[in-house]
Amino acid sequence: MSENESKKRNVVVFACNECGQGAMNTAGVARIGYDTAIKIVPLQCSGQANPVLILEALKDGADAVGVVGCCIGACHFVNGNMLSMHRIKLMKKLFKELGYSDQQINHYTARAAEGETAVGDFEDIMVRLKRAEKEGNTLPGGW
Amino acid sequence: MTIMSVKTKQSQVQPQNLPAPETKRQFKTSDDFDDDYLKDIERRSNINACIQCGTCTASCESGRWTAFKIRNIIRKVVLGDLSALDDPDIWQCTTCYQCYERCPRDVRPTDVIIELRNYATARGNMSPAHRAVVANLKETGHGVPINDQARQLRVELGLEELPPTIFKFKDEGELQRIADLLFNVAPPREKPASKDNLKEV
Amino acid sequence: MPREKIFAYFLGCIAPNRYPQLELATSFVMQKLGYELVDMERASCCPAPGVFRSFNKVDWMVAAARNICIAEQLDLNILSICNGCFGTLADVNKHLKADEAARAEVNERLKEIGDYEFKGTVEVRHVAEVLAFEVTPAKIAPLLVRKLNAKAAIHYGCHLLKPSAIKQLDNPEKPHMLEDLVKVLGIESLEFKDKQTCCGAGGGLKSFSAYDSMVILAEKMKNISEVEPDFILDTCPFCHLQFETGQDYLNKNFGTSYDIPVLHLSQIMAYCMGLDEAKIAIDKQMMGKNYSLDAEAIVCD
Amino acid sequence: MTEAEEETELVQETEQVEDAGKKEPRIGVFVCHCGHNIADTVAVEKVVEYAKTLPNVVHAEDYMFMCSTPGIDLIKKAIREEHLDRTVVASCSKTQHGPTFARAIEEEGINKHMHQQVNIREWCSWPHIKDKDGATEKAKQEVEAGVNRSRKLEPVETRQISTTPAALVIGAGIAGLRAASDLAALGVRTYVVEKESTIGGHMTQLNKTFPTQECPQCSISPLTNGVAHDKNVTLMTMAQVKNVEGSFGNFKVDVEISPRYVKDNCTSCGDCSAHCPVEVPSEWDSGMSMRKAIYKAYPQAIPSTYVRDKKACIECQTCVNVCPAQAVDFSQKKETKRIEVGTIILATGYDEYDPSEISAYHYHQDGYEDVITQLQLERLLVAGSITNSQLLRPSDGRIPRRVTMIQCVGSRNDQVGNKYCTGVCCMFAIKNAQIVKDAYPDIDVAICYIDIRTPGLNNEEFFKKAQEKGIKFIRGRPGEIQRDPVSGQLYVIVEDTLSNTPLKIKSDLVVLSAAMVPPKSIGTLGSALQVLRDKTGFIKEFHIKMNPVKSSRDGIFLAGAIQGPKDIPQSVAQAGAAASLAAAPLVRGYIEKEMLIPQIDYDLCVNCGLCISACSPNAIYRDAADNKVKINEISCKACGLCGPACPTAAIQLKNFRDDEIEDEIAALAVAPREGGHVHE
Repeated sequence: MSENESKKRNVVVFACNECGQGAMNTAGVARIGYDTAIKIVPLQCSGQANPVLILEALKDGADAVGVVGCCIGACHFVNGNMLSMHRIKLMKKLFKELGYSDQQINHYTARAAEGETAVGDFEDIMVRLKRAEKEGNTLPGGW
Repeated sequence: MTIMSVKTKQSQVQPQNLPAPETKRQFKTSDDFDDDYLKDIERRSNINACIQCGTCTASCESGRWTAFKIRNIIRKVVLGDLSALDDPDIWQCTTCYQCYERCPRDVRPTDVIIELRNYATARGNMSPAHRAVVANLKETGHGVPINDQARQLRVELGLEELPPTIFKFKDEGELQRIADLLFNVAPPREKPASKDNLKEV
Repeated sequence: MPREKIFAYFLGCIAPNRYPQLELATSFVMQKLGYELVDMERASCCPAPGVFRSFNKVDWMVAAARNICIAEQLDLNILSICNGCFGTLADVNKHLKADEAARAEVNERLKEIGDYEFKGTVEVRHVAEVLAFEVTPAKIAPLLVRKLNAKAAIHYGCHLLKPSAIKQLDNPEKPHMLEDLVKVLGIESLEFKDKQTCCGAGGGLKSFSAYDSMVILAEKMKNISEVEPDFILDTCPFCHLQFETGQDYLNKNFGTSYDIPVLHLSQIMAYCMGLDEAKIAIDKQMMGKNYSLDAEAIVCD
Repeated sequence: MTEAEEETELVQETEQVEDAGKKEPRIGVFVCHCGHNIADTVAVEKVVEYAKTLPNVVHAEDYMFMCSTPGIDLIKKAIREEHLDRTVVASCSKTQHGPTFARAIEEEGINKHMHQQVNIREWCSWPHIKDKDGATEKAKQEVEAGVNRSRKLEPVETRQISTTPAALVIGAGIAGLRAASDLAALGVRTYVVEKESTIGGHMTQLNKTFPTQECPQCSISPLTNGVAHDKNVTLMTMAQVKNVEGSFGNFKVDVEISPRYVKDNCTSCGDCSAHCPVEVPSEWDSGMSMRKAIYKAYPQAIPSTYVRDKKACIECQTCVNVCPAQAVDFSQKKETKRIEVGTIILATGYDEYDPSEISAYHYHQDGYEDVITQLQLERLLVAGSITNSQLLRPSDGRIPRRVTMIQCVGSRNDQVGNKYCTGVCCMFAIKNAQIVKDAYPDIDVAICYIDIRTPGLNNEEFFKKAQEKGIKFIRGRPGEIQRDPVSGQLYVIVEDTLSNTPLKIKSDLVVLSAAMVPPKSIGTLGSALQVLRDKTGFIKEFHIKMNPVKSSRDGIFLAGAIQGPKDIPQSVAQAGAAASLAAAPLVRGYIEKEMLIPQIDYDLCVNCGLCISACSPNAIYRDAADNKVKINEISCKACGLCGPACPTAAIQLKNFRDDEIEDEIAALAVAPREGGHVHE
């Protein structure tokens, strides 16, 4: 377990230009800490994070991928976050069917005004990742 | 001066069998509440959405004539106030569903009452009359068993003396199985509900 | 798929054990309308939605499911003549059909009682609703041999229409299914105060506190007597019992002198379809013993 | 290998070829200490050293405050000396100082989109204060990612699009009129479209306005007259928007105008109405009085021209014959006008909720004539009402002894699907209660409420005044309105929740504070305008906090209750804001737009049109001419949602292309390494 804890990880988090990045900025301003594994990739909209990018991230060696958009109904581009949410649901299905853990890729929403929402998402990513690693059916990097 | 003397007189008087001060407590403490115990009710109904608007009580026929105030009971359940379990008023609901129909927040008060009564029964808070009704069911398979008058009337009307219900077949043993398996209610209890004796049930 | 025009006849408790004339009248009516009623042997108390559900919801569901299973084994839809039975059986039937977990739990318990398994293959119906919506007044009219000329205080009771989300029969605030139905019998429905409120019997209150139950009824009777109906028309033996014993109780204890006959929809329907007055057995009831239905024969040509 | 894969392979090859063609990018990396904010956690110099090892990085340095003038000068100097063609600044968030650095390089003649901002403060030093090494490693990765990202950045031109110097206001209620007159005052040609026969909206129906008990007619008449006679304003009544084409700056709108059947030479003498044999309930009077089939909503109505209700008319021609000006003309036909505008303001207001849905209140049922809504009460009390402003109840025309008001009718109610609080009913009821109490001191007035909500200046004071006047406030939502079938007396059954007492309030008149709901016609209009509606049915604002005046579509702005329940001042304020937002691009004459838009590779495009359906601002369309998918550069919002929708990756948002983002990821997915990671 301790080994599991100490392990250096890299988690790619796609954040939309509005609430996603906004919440992460707010979290920083409030000095709310989270795992250094979290690496943020700014996008225009969470709906921009397509399966190709998500798989590329895992292929390049990322341990997990998260997509953070605005709250459902608050997308600045109408329904980008919905598209992304459903897309990731489908990918989770696919991962399961391929025999891999569906805990490696997750979709979240955050509120620009509340940093803790983003940090909560980050923590959930790590929890799920560690659980998946325990189960030992995570997608191997660098394929 | 006089007042002084009066005071001293009173203080010398030894009060006889007055109720102990702690029994007069009007406020409640965390011991009177339990968040988890009533959680199931929250899960099965929608009480946390209650805005205490009173539509339920205003729609309650029983509440117009009895001490039964459905809104207050909902409030107690929301707060996890265990005294709701020992409150005899919860048995005044006629389950007419008027509140259920009108609640603007879809709290489904009638269901809350039923749930609450289940908890109360499990704790043995059940009236003798209700125990009698249960006894009827176990004995005859009916909440309201047949009587001689009805038997006679059935015959007069040209019906069989006994309806083809379970009572007619009571000797087959199935009625006994029902009696053994269903509605085995808890014995009466003295102690009011509190955090420490909840688990005893 | 259960057959049409034939029902498993669920009696309940009060109808067979206190008011057999209701049981009789219903079979008469349904048979006149070309329906067949099959006895549900070994059926028990529904059990009552007020009392028994309050004691233990699960046991209540098990006992109710057992009754439904009897009908499922006959492969027949259930016909109930009591709002309480209708309430219990319809609610449980709907719930167990929807909730698999509950169904599994209930079926487990059922095994211990006997050869029962809830499959969810049948529907639960109430005689009032069958007459109003399946048969319809138009089809009833030609079968009548008598037409009344009476004013009635119609009491729907609670569990016939509510919860409306489950029953979906009529608007519980201002229903009209019974008014429309009994019009063909020559009955005028009287509007009275608090028409839709409870008779006070339900929810175990009658047994828990007969007095409180009667207090509620007292208001009901006051409102009803104000409009001076020929009789009270109900669809539920328990309400029937409450109105009967209640008037007596009020007279004895509070000096009222109520003597308003109480008639179940089936009784009045049967009478108009030709069942003779003796079998309606008003004289065997507590109230309006000497009341005789004022009807004129319909000359069929 | 599937075709798709082959094709993607192909793209990458062609890209490599292109890259080879371009001259090597020259990147400058600038790492900021931000005083202690970054430097105390991140080993800045280590990051700089690392940056120097990265491909294409020809310059890297750090400084205490990059955003300060000396810092900016460092960047400019480096650009000049090292001939940088793009910059990466690792400091704070791109919203804070991204623009500062972008401006700096622009001043050096480099397109501002060639600047890449890396956030090592909010996203690194601040959250990771406790883990200095970890933070430093992460900072290295972020900087490398920034460099990778910057490598392929392309200049983005900013284009000016000239705008049609006219605006359209839909709805001529208080909000629409306010917006229209503000626009006109700015010299903007303004079209006002109103679907009713008169302008002024709900406000003209009111008797008094809270909290000052002013006369709304007097308050609004300057606006109605002003707008009607403003040379900059074209007023179109009985008109509805049918279709909208084009985009922000240049809309083409089709307006359908129903006939009045009365020509403009109408002198408004009223003979036609006087002789008309047909009577129907007056909508404007909320059905409290009758009107003729040919009528004018009310004496002061603007326009004052009469109008014929074709549905009600029996075509007896009496009006035609009696009209001294021969103005009545049954032959008039529907016509559709096309107008061209640069911006649109949507101000169609609200409808009053119909309480008959809540059957326990028996609204509109026989015997319950004395159950009315607040708006109907206004129509009774208003000057010149059918009762001569007396409070006479509808059933028997007698003055009620007891008036009971019920709040939250259709608001805060899951059963009828309106979960929201309308927000104005509390003040609405408190006002009317006072008016009644003032006029008839011995009438008992009770208000049954769930919560009294009176935020804002003077409102709570107004509430207190009502209490002092002896109006009874009962905290409870009535379960039902009961009618004694014998006496016909109404009772409101409510629990006073504050004393736990069920009450049976004898009431001679019951007034329902009905909710504000979206107007029935909004569905079709909303889809014609292609603006988003939220689940309540009201039109959704662009952003609930930061941009409540703009709609989800560029160039369409919201004013008043169409965006959600509002009182008059709120509507007026929003109307002013909408007017200035709508006027700005028209007064300036153009809108500026950065052409950060997707590019379509027609060799890859299979013309499936999936991108068209994915595009929320409807900026992608199929060109009728060559049947190819094209992009409306003006309405594109650069959200990039088209990319994922494309099965062949043919459509890619400029500077957000998959391969660019993949480069960025390459650096973040694994621990930093000398020489960096380049995406293969």
